[in-house]
Amino acid sequence: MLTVDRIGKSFGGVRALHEISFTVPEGSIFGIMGANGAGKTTLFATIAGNLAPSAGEVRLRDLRLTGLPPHRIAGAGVARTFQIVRPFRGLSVRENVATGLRFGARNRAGAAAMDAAGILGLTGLEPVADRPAGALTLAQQKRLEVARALATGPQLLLLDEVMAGLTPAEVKEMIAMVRSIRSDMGVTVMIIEHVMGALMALSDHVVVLDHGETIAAGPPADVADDPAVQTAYLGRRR
Amino acid sequence: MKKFVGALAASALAAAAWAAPVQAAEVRIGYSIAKTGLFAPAAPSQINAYNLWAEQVNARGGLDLGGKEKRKIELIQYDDQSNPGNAVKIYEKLITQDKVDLLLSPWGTPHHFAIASVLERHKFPMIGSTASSVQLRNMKPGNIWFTTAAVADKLATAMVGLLQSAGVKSVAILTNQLPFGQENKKFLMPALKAAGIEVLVDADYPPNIKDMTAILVKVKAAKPDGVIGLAYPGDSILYINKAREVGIAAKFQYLLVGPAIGFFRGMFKGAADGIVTLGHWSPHGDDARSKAFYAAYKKKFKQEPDYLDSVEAWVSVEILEQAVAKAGLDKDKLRQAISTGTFDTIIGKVRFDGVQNAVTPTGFLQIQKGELHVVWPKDRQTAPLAPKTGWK
Amino acid sequence: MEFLLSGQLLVAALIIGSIYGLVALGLNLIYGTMRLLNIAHGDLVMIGAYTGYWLFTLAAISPVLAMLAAGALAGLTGAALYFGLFRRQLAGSQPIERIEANSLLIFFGISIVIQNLTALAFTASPRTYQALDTLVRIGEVSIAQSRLVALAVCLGLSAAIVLFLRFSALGLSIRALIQHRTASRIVGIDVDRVQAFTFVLGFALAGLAGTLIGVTEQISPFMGFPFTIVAFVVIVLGGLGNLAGGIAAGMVLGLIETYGVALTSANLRSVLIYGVFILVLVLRPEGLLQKRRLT
Amino acid sequence: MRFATPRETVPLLLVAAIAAILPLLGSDYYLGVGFALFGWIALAQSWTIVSGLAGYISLGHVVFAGIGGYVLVLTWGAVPVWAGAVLGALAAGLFALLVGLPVLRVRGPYFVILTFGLAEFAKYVVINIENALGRFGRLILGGPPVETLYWAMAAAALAGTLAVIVTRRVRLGAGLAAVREDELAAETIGVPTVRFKLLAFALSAVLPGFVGALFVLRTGYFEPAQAFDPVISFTIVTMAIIGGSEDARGPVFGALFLVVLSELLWSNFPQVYMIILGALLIGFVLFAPNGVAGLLDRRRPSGGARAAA
Repeated sequence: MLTVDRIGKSFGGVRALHEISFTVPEGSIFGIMGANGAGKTTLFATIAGNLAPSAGEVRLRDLRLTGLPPHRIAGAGVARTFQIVRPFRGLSVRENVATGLRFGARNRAGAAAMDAAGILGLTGLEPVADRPAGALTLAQQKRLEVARALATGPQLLLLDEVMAGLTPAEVKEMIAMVRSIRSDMGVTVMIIEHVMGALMALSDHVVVLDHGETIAAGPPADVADDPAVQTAYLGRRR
Repeated sequence: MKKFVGALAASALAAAAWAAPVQAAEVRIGYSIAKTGLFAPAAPSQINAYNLWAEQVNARGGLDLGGKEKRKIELIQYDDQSNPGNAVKIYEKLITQDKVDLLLSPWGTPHHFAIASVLERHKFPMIGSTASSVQLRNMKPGNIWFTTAAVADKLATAMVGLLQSAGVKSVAILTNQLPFGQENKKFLMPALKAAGIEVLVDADYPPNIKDMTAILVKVKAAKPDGVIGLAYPGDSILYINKAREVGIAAKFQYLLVGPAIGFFRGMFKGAADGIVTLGHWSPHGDDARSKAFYAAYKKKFKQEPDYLDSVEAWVSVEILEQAVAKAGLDKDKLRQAISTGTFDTIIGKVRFDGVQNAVTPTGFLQIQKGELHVVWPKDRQTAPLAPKTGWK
Repeated sequence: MEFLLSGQLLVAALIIGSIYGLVALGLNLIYGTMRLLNIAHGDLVMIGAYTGYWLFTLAAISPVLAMLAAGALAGLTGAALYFGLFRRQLAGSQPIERIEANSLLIFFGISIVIQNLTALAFTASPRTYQALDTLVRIGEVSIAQSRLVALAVCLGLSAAIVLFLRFSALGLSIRALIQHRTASRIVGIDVDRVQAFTFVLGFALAGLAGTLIGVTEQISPFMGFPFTIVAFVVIVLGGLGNLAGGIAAGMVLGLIETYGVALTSANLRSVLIYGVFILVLVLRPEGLLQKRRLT
Repeated sequence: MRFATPRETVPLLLVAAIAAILPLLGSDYYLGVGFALFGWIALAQSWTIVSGLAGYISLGHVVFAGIGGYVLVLTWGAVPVWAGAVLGALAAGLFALLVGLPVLRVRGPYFVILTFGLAEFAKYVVINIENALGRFGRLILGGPPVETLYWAMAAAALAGTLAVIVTRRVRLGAGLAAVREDELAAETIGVPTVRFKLLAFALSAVLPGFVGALFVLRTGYFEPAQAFDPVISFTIVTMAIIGGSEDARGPVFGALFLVVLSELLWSNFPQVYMIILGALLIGFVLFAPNGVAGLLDRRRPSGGARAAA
């Protein structure tokens, strides 16, 4: 569904991404791994149009996303969350979601066309729906990121560390939520996660980045056994 | 919400009650002037003249109303924040709310123009003072008059006369971008050309100029006989400081507005000697009226009057006083009296033709030994023009 | 065109530039460390000018001494405002954008209050005085003593402050605060103390410069605002928060102004200054002379 | 369309009621006060569209009024008065569209001082044009009488109030609220931020252009330094802050409050008036950032546009 084709990005000589290529199959949960600074969030930003890549391009089916402004990419059905949460603090939770519903994707098909109540229910934010977003706990704000992104009616959802900083119980809930987003709503998910277990458990495919380059790709089990991954990523982490 | 609206209504009512006319024995005379904002620094010269006048009239027992009775003056002053739009509002308020008996003029040409339509609408005569522009001739006569003798086209003619009498063959012209300066230049340039006086430097500068060195270095290199600075007070000061520094040696140096203000001479002492400026009044002649005004002003305010603004304001109230003494407070009679009368003022006899002062000739002053003397026209001289000799 | 080579012109440009630099330095210090946009900065210049005027008129005290008193007075004003108003604002958990926007509005209110209190106290009449007005000749250049003093003081003070920031412990803390607010708190800098000091210093510099300006310019309650504007232009040119860049930008503006006017027309001065200002903001909001480590 | 909420009906009714009552008092003075009041309401409402809803605080809104006034005097005599005023409004809107693209890329305090600089720049350009044309203040004689101007300005105030109410309800308002809260997040969920900001900027310029033309008609005199006086920009911001800049009530409250206060004070105690004004501004920013409107409904959680609801 999504094709990333030799994407490169550098910031004033510093190479953040280099020749990244992969394809995300329709209906999959696609994991992105890598240490801090490996380029994961930069990758999301180039897909969502927040950053223009220095080289290569991204396509959603036949549509070239690269070069489009972010709102057009959202209109095409790609939504992302932010690792460092960016809720509309002054607006209530319900208004955050409503804003997503009002903008977002142009074609909302099937389960993607959920209403505010449905999204608030799914993300468990119903009880705090009328609180200002700025007053939520971190866990709630993370879920609001997901809720607002879902409200845009995406075909592809980019989740950037939505589980970081959550308790094990909350992580479990989040995993269940991501699964139901795929199964019940038919949304393809790309997910960046530091919580290794969660990522391995969720993903059908995993790409591992290191210093802006792909060092491994494939099913989670294969990737976990890859020696390059173990030295570059796991080895350094422990 | 209700409470808020209630409070607003209450305060509005309070405002209305407060503003309602009080039946008093005084003659109520209103005006607006810039107490704050851009023109605030210029206004005290005029306010002082008004206050001095009211005080003197009251000391004499009050304003003579058509020879029938005398009533004390009560001045009503509002701040227009240097905004002509506010002046319009205030004069409407003075006329319709405060129901004043007479009006005095605000400070500045734009304000005079702005309130003209109010005067016209309410048929309320007012004598203007500190306003000058060729455009004033477009005003409809009948409810506003201008005492000024310094309209730009007449000024240009007079200036050429003065330059020729001083033997000036070449000049540098420095012009402030503000309207009065520009208007003066517009008429001066062709007049100079016609008289065969060469313009060696022609430089405009903005009102907020901070340094004139660049212009003056050019002037110095051109060595003109005369420098004509179409300046305002702030840049007049700047000119003296910088011209002295750079060493401008022209024998004729003129600054449009500024040197006539009291503090100017006090500030520069000898350095300002020889500077020529706009004005047609000086207390140093033998006019008793002028000497009395000068002495009283100096005594009350511990400073000299502004030879331009204070004088214009004073002339306007002198005319008003004499017109009221003849016609009383009836607007139609008053209009008639002002339009047709001839008045004794510190600048001599004044009579109006349409909206303009038809008598007073355009004149120039020169600082000589710290005093301002009329040097032009010749028949009004209190001292002959002297060349500027260095900066002491 | 040989007048362009005149030493008189160059000295004039340097004097203007150094005054701009010093006035802007105070504004920049406060913005850099606290992200407060002091739109009342010019009013401190005005207070300094009045201090010089009154001390000279009433007690015949030379502006050279009066400027110290003016600096102290402006510094005290700064201390009052810091501890009375801004300390709490800065200590709160508000996002930096909010503090920036609020400070602009608060300082605007302060500016109105200061101007009108001064007008109430001293009337709006413009005042001037002549002190240090002996002409000094240096080669073909002749210059009033007061302006020579202004040049020396502005250059000396600007240099002293840059050195102070580079080499003293307190100066180091100030630079750390400019670079990274949150981090400096973590590494153990007494942020409150440094902020108070910078705030007072910024105000004092404006007051001091005000006395020097008041010797050569008309003094009135409303004289300050143009200096606020010029200071903003200067620090935008040099980069908000970039102190040395600001001083250099002051000089550049002095040169642009003097030579630009000499070459074209003084009419275009404001168009020129605001044109530069707009272009820099639109093209490079971080400033033309910005180099992160220049301070 | 949903039923109007009190926060929508209150400002509309208030403006309409004042407009209806003032002429009954039978004095030019009240018409003059009303003219000024409605002028400020129209300006502050316009300002609210870009600065209140989108959070781009403009400190140079006078530029639009100045342009409107200038176009009026330029077309004076060539076209009918009202056509001149409308042309002024259009010119102001066009100017906003032209400069908006680069200017609206600049954010936060930079945007604030940029708008200020832009207004001053425009002022000096106009001053230089006028000088080059040899015009030194233009006198306009025979403009419409104060009653006519009063009703025109009342209409402008109503139009401005309606504009804020409608904008908040439609998609544009929701998008602007998102921009104000977090521009990056807004564009990421599909808000066409560039287009919306530009639209808001242009919308917020049109009415001030018209108001500026009326100002010139009222004084009968145009002089660039006054038509582009930065104090006008400051006053707009102060009114919006005191009233609260989140919905259409704020500008009405703020303008009403300041105009009444100034009528009570400025004419006799001008400096005191200004000092109170400054103190009020400081006080509201520190203690009541949502203005009078915010104080009125304090039970609301925090600042937020309901446009999205």
